[in-house]
Amino acid sequence: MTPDMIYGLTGIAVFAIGLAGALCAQDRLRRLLALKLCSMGAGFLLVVAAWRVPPDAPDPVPHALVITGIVVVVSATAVALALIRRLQSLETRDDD
Amino acid sequence: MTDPLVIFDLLLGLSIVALALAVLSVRDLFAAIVLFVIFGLLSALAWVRLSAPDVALAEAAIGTGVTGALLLKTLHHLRYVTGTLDRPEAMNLTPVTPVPMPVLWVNAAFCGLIALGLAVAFLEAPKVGPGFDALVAEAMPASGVDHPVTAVLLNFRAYDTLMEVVVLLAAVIAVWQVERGLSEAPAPHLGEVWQGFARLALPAIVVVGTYLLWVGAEAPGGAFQGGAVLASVGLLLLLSRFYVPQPAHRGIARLAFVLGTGVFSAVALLVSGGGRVAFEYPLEHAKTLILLIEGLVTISIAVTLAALFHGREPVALGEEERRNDT
Amino acid sequence: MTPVPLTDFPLLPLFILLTSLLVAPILFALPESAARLRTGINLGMAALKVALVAWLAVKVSEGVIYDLRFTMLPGLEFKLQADPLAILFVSLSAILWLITTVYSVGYLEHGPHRARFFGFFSLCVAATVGIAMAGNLFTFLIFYELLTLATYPLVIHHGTAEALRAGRIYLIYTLTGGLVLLLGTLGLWVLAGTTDFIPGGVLDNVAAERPRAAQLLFVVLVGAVGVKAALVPFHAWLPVAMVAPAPVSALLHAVAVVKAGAFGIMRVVYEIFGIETAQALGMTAPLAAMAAITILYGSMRAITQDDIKKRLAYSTVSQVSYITLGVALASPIAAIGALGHLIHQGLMKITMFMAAGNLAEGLGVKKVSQMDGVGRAMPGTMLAFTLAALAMIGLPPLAGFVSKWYLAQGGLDAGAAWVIALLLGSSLLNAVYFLPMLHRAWFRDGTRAKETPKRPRIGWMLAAPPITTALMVLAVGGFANAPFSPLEWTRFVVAIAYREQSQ
Amino acid sequence: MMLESLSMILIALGTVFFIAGTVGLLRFPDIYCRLHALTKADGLGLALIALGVALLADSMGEVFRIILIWFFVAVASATCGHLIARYERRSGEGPSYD
Amino acid sequence: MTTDPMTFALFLPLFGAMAVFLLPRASVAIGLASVAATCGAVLFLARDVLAKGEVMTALGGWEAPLGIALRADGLSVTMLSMTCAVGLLVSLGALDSFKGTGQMRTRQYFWPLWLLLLTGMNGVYLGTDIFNLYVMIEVIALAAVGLTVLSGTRAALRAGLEYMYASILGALLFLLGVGFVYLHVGRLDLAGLIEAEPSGALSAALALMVVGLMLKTALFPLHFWLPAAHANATAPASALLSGLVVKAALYIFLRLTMYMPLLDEIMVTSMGVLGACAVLWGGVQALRAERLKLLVAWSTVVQIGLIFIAFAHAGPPGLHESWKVAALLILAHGVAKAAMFMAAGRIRAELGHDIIRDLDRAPVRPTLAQFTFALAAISIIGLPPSLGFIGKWSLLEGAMSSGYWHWVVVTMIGTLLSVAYFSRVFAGFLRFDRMRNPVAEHQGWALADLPPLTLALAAIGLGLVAAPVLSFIELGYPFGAAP
Repeated sequence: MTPDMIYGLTGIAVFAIGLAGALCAQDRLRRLLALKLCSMGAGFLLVVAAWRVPPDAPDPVPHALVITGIVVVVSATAVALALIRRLQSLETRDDD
Repeated sequence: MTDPLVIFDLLLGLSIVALALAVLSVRDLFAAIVLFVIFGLLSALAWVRLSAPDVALAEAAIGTGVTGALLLKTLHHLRYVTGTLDRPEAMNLTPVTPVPMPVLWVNAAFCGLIALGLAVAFLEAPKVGPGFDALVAEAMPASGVDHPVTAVLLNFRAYDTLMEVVVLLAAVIAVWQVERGLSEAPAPHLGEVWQGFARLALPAIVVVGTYLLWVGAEAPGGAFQGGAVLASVGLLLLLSRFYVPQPAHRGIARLAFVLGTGVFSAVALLVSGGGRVAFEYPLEHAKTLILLIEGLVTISIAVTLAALFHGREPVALGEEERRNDT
Repeated sequence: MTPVPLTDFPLLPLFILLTSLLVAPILFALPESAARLRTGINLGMAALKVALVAWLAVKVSEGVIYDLRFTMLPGLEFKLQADPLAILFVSLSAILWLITTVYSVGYLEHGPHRARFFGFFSLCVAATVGIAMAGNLFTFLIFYELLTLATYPLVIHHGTAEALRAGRIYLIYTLTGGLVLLLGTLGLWVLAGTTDFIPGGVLDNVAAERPRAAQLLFVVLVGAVGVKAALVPFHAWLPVAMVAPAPVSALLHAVAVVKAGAFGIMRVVYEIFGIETAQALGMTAPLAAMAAITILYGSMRAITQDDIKKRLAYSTVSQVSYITLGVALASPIAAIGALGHLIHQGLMKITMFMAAGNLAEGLGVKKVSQMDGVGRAMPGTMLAFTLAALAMIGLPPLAGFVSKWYLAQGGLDAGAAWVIALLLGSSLLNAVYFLPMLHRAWFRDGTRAKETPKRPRIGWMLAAPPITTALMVLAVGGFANAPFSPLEWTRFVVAIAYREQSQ
Repeated sequence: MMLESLSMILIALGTVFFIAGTVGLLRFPDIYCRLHALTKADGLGLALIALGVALLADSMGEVFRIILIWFFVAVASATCGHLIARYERRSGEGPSYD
Repeated sequence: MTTDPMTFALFLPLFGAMAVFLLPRASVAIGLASVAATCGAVLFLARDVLAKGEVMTALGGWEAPLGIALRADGLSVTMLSMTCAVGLLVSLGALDSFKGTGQMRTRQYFWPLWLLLLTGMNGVYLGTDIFNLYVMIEVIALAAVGLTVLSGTRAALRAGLEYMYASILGALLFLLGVGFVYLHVGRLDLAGLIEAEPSGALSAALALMVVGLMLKTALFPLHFWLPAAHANATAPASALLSGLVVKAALYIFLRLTMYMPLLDEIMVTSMGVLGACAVLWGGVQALRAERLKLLVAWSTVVQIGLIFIAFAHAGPPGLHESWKVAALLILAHGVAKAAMFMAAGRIRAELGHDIIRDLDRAPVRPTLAQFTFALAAISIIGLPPSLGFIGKWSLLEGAMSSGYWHWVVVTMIGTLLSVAYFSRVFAGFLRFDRMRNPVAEHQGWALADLPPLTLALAAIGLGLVAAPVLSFIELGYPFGAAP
């Protein structure tokens, strides 16, 4: 049992949970949350892959990749949320 | 079991998985978002444990902080629009068709299988894989900065980073395109204590953000983390209504969104020539250029994230449109 | 224009193609109201094409070889050639196009969508010419599909629900046929490594090594082109396509579509398989049987049709299969009959369709039962019709007789005496469905004809074409042995097709 | 050595307060009591841990930073507590005294 | 400054996007100029590739495993040219679609999003690093979603949101795959993958990335988002989305499967099976579609399926050939589908609706647009001499010569289905007995018909020059298939 193994499995589990949610969740916000979980799972995997047994320093490239990934996902999330908000406004108005 | 910290790792891993499950299974959306924020923070903690402080910082600031704020704001909007602000729980805000139980089980089994396969593949993989360690170590002296992650982000793989800023730009353009108008679900009035706190916190946050940006050259931190922290200034300003976006400010906002991308790409292009290719900074100016890019990118990121939080393009709508808008 | 040295103009086939292909976009673009300009372009180009084809024919008879190639995919070429067989079909198309153009201009004088009509009309002829001059099956396929696409808008020109239904059936049959042809072409390409039309065929080796595959290929290819040739299980589109305007029907039946199919059968049998190989594969006998069935079936169905154009359509189903029969009998004499019939049937059928169109235009007569006394009302048209009908029945010395005569001779030559019985039976049936029409037209007093003015007003552009073609029917039969008559040319072609065999 | 054990004791004590606060959060009947437990106990716990860590610090700079962190966390948690209580009261839920 | 055309192909649209966003009033001029300039850069790049076979630039001077290199060969330049040329024509068409003061806002946002999209696609075609490809597909996704919802209708927003979810999930699957690649190989450049030894992690990586890309390119059964998204966007946006955007993921797929050494017969076949399902299911759905644009969108699903069949017909030994067929089909579909969507948009604009059953119930007949639609349909059905025909010919030839008769049958059925559903449309164009008033045929002429017409003619005409196109695609031997 080493940290990389534990967190790697954690990441895979989180990804799978997110995947299940993304496929099944109906609520728009919840689906987005599920996708966020997926992205965290992927992040875990990369960070774990970069890990080296201390005192060796970890590989910085995957770290940079994860940071990039985080920013990319937040951008996508923001757009999706804007769509959700706009859609809700339109739908609620039409229901009246 | 040589390392006693393994117990800590196990506990943390388990609680992260449990939180992930909870995020999807708890009925109240508000609770789900809060749980998600906790999940994000614990993940950041795990990444610190995996000696990835930069990633942890970015995750805490952007992946959890900004995202959480975005989610809560949207939730508030949805509740306002549907007129369910006074209900104790936030549920079924968007149209939901119930999924039959068997489908859920099949889906869960399917994803479980995938997880199993991935886990097997993961465990099969070499414990300490080959990597870029040696290459990075070799190239560090020529990078112009001392912190490897920053070197990767802004020199070795600067192209990626530029495109990442482009993604942010695309996002803010898309968001402005989708939403517009001044009216908005009114922000709750937060009282004097909050105002006082905001006054106290704002300058401190600015200092911290700038520090994070500056320190990025040699230690964990950098444009994205700094930008996210600075973005929280924007969030505070917007939330406390110290600043209300006006149509007239759109020009300057556009400039701020574009600033980082523009300078980054311009520098990348301008340094080329005379045998050098794009992104190839001359070594003697590398640090200066990287700091210049980082600084401006930070501003862009901060403004962009704040704009993403605010959401709509501040346009004065016509009477007809306003009625159609909330 | 400076005279070009005649032997030194290899692009001549391309020019013949372009005279109609390039005109089409111009015609599309012309505004609806520019009728005179359109007519001028149409007639000018049609006349030019006839002239060019004549030139080409002379050159080819002098032994000049035209061979244009353009690589489409590695090893696969777009190829135009002008062999005698091509000349035969090209001349037919060019001359009949000119005549049909005159007729169409008159027919559609005030109709809608003329720009569209003449555009597709041009494309249709371009496709026919391309089919005629295609130097390999791949090129043939390209024009074969173009023909389908160009004729579809013509078939549904009226835009009525009925026309659309007919168009749909037409499209389904012919495009499926086209797809099967695509498969066959691919199969040929994969099996033989070439799709060229070469007298004597390209499949000798394949037929020897993989007879099953070669047989299958034969079925696929002949079936594919058989759709357009309206061989019996695939004939259903032809009668319903009758909703098209008269000149379109005339063109469809006489030149373009069914002839493209018949021509395709010739190319496939003579120049893909080679008549000997086809015989060796045992494929000619079934083809002959299929043709025989089609001949009889078409004639039988024609008898019961009351709609004039429908009766003529079933007659086409029957008559076109004479060509197939002649090919399938695998005898040089029968082949002369088949090729001759390609021309003769075209002339006869176009005459009848134009005459039928005139009846509908001038008198409103569309059914056989309304034909009483029309002969007196429109003597010129009906004379032409009568001539063509008699020729079709096979009255000597008219065109139809010549082809039937050669077919019968060929049947004897090939040792298939049943052909004579078949031809006699078919002629009898022809008589059964044509003679009552003539009888009504000339010997009965129709109430319908009395109601209409004695001299219905149809312009010379409608009246002249059928009379012209009727005269040609007379001529090709009467002067069958004159030099440059279609039959003489046919002998030339057959000599080439069978030369390989004798070697 | 002395300093180290002192800091250990302080950190342990702080952890105890944190645990107490958490128990309060889980066990107390209404929002107000839970807030009470959280802000009071956690505030003290945080202060003790910060103090303990500060004793271990290498330089004055680090001590300064730890103090700053403690200060901001304290202010933020106080503000949060206030906001939550305020929201609760505005939405009409009074404290339950039974 | 550098003179590297690859860098310019990337940066010109990016600068254009920023300029357009900053100066919305001058959007049309700047936007057109940027697209045209990008076309120029691609032309220069094509010249270089013609001369050298392949061109590489290690950005920042850092060679591949550490840094990111841009690479262009025949295939990528073909894709770039298609993107830029189609993009330029769609841009010209968009001038008309978004004219007038009422569409000020649409115009203002169309240009930056489209230019960012162009940046992303050019980045994909020049990219050699799988993580960079991930970032690029996200750029594409955000810009594409923005374009999808440009019309702002409820249907468009719903479709756009669905598209967004699919896009994010696809990208994340791809990202996880990247993680596994790193785990096993320790590098992220495509060239480095060739040498990698097969392993569980690598299989997982390939599977994840392929599924992610399938989601992005909408291969059955992951096509669920496409019809609504493409049918509800505004016409120029649909043209871009259907003609170009799905091709980016297909291109990555093409590259990946060539560089990953793990593609076995079963995987290839199952991809073909999915393609076959797409062809059949998409065809049936297109037959049932009530609206013209929806029909066209379903036909995209069919065509994607066809491309995957093309991909599957040869199996590993012949894979070096089948990618060419797939590339031809991609090219053919890109050009023809853009033309078709724009023509459909024109028809809709002229008639005021695009219900197939009532295409004849209108006082005007947009003749030229209908003609354009028909021409595009010829290429999409695969009738000669269009590029679509050449693609289908090559596909069938490959399948036949390797004895894969099932693919032949599926392709045939698909073609027949496409004839059937397009003939519904043609019948609507050519029906005349339900309108009492005399129909003004040429009323539908407009300058806006010219860009789609040009595209449609190109789709037909490219078939005639397929041989040189094919030899250009082979330049630089994209997959090491040197003779």
